[in-house]
Amino acid sequence: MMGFIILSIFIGIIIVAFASITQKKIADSIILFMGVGLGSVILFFTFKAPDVALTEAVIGTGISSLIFLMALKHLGVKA
Amino acid sequence: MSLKRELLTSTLSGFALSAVLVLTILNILLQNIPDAITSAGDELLKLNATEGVANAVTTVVVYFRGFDTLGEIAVLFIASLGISLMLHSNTQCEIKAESNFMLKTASKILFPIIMLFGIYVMIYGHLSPGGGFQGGVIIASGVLLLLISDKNFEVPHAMIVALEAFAGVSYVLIGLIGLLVLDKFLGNFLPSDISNMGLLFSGGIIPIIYIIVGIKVGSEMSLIVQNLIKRGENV
Amino acid sequence: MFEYLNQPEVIKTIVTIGSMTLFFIGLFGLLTQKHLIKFFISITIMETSLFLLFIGLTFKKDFIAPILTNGQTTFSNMNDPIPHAMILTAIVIGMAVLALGVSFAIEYYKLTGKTNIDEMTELRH
Amino acid sequence: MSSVLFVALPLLFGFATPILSRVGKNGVVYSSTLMQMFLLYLSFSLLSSSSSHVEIISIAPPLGISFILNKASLFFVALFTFLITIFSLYYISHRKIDAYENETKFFILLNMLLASSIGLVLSSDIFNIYVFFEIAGISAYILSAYKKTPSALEAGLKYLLTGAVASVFLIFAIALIYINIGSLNLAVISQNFETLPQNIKVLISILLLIGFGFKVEIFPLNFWVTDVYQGSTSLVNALFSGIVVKAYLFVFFHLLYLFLPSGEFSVFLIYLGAMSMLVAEIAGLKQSNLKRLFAYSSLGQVALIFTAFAMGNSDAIQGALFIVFAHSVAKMIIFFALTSIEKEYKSFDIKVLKELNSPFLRAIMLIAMLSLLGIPVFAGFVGKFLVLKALVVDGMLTALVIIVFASLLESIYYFKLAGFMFSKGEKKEVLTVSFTQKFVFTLLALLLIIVGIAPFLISSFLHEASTIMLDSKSYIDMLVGV
Repeated sequence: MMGFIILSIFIGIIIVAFASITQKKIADSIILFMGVGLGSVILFFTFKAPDVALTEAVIGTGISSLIFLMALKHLGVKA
Repeated sequence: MSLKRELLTSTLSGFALSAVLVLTILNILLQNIPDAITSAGDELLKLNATEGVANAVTTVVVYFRGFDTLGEIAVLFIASLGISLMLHSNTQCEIKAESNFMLKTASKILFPIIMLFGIYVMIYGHLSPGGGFQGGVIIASGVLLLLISDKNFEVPHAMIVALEAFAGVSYVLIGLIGLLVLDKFLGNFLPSDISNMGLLFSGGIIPIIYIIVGIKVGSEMSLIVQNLIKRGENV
Repeated sequence: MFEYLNQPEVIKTIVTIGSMTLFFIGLFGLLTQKHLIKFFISITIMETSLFLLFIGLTFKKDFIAPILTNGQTTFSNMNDPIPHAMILTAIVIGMAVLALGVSFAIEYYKLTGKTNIDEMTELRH
Repeated sequence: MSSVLFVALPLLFGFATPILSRVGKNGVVYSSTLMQMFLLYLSFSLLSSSSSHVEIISIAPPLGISFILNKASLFFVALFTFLITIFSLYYISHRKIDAYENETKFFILLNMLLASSIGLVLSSDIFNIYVFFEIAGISAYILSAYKKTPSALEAGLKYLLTGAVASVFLIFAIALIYINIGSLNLAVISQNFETLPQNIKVLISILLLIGFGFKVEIFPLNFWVTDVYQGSTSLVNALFSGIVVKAYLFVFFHLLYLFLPSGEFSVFLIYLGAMSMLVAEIAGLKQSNLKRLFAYSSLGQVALIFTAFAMGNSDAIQGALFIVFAHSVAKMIIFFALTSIEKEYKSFDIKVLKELNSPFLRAIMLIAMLSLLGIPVFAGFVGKFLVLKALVVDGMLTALVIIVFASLLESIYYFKLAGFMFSKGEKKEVLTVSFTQKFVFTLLALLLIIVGIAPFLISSFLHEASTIMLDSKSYIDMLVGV
């Protein structure tokens, strides 16, 4: 069961990451980046690393996406 | 060369170069996936049994590799110093968007819950997953909610800076006391017997350091968040 | 099908291939994307993929997380806590560098209105 | 007095600045300089008293982190502390003319740069080296973007982006090391590094080379260096070429000697270094901007030090340590002089040197340039001579030819600059040099001359340092044997 979860989440993350990189609009790529963060949190949890999962959730996905959104705000959404 | 074709070649060459690089790394990695090796972790787990802290990761982060965490606090301190240097322009930018009613009421309800959860994660860092870093950032996200919901909320600058300075100085002083008492920087000079393994006050200086780290990270992250939101002219 | 996927070797190959493709996507983003925020996103994706590789290869499937909870009294058959501690620090360092880089980019945009790496020609050769 | 104070005191100073700035406007500046002088005294007391010993932090190695104090690392600690103290003294003398706004932040970054360079040099744990790698990096990014002008910000951005990519490759190497060896302690890693399968060993070495290559400014990865030097102020450039590069150089070769004592890649690295010196000197020939010119000359000298270290025998390393000393002191002189020229004459063109109207500065800069060239009376000659001798003894003739040719190219543009020092043409308005500036300049120039005339004063010490640096066996016994 665990192997199947890992495989499916990895495939999901790879698709979302590739979409995030190749997006035209920056706002979309930031939102897709949050998806990658979410997937990696679930993966860390299945790897029996709760501390790392909590850190990735709060810092790796939470605050990093906030920082990107603030950058987007200051850099002008049209960029 | 037309821009379209130039863009195409640059993406293709980027694609090819990174593909070659990663394929070589991949086949090297796939050939020798190591089976279970006796890593340093096992001895650390035995050693941790004597420290009386339930969460082994916290012992490793704060005590066994405490110097990395001190370096980590230095990294965050310099980053927040650099960000305030960069974005601290005198023209305070007005958030034009008038935050709507829903955001205001929701943040009033959510703020205490987030703060409670952040403080819980910080204080119970050595018993359950979590700790100083995660607790501090959760508190900073609570402060962020306030910053967004009402425009003229301003983080009490003097109090935060004093808190941050107090936490940083006490962290280094604990390290220096360890140096004096045990002749080992960041040594665990408080008693940490195994009897009260699961209790709140177990593990000597480990929970104290992690709460200090939480205070420092919380105050620094709220300053960073405030600088990112408020300072600088809005486009 | 499920049983085959659960063997440790198969999980390790899945993890290696998966995180390496993620690393490749980050590297591809580095080489081809021009916008500054895209650059930072690619670097963060590369770092996340390395952490996944690191934990994926050092975790043992049937061991539990290195925390004493609900009645577990001895630190036996637990996962190795050192990679967890290292990745904790590396994630926070990555976020600190990211926050600093974004503040540089904001300040640079306010002064020059540029976000494209190729247009950054203040320091003409 | 333990060596952890080199990291703990600057951190304590940094965290306590809100209290220190209450003391008075100059409270922070003078307290930081006093602290640096104390650290200088500490480094010399450690240098004189210590036989190699281990400084345990929190728990004993091989599980915990520890500092290793031996002649090689203590040489670098003393050099960095001395250079930072001289830098603070020069800044205080320079402060009235060109003060940096909010100086407390400037001095915190200065001390953090010192603490992390010393941490890099002393640490014996590879993840701890990564943490100090980041601290030194972040302080350098902010220092280079300090003036917040568009060019300074672009320099800071480029420095940060390349630094972030370098740290990703370093993390990849550390992950592979831990996955295959199971420990982070340098001694345990170097013991088991031989038994790794060949292709994993090659992969880890290449990742380490790329990770450190950005910071060691080796040929394919040093495209960003001249932009950063041009973007940031000359005062800060003195720090970059004097301290930051040297710390990364020492750590990279410290790891190389520990992990690959048999020197498998040394021939490749020698030619990489020689080639990057050649490219740097060729590019430096046609430069008209002073900052870029001295950036290329720094690249050339760093590549020469890289080649000498890569040779892996104690004579070459002794020569490299001489060049490290001579290059840092000479570049400090040149970039300090550039700050006052930049302030007075507002231009960076080479011709401004022709109209430099201060005989004192002319003489001092002449001494620095001649030492960089390797003219016999000065310190630069001793280093270059030893390295060339080692190259001949080793029979690396092609590398020798490349380096000699590159040094010839370098002497072309340095003689052109030295010629400007003697030009009699019309002068701009007189450049006043304050007393403390004069004191700092003469102190540095005297150092170059004394070491040049009487190298035997420190050559025995440097020879011991180079043998200790190569001797990985005693390093391992010290750490794992304890």
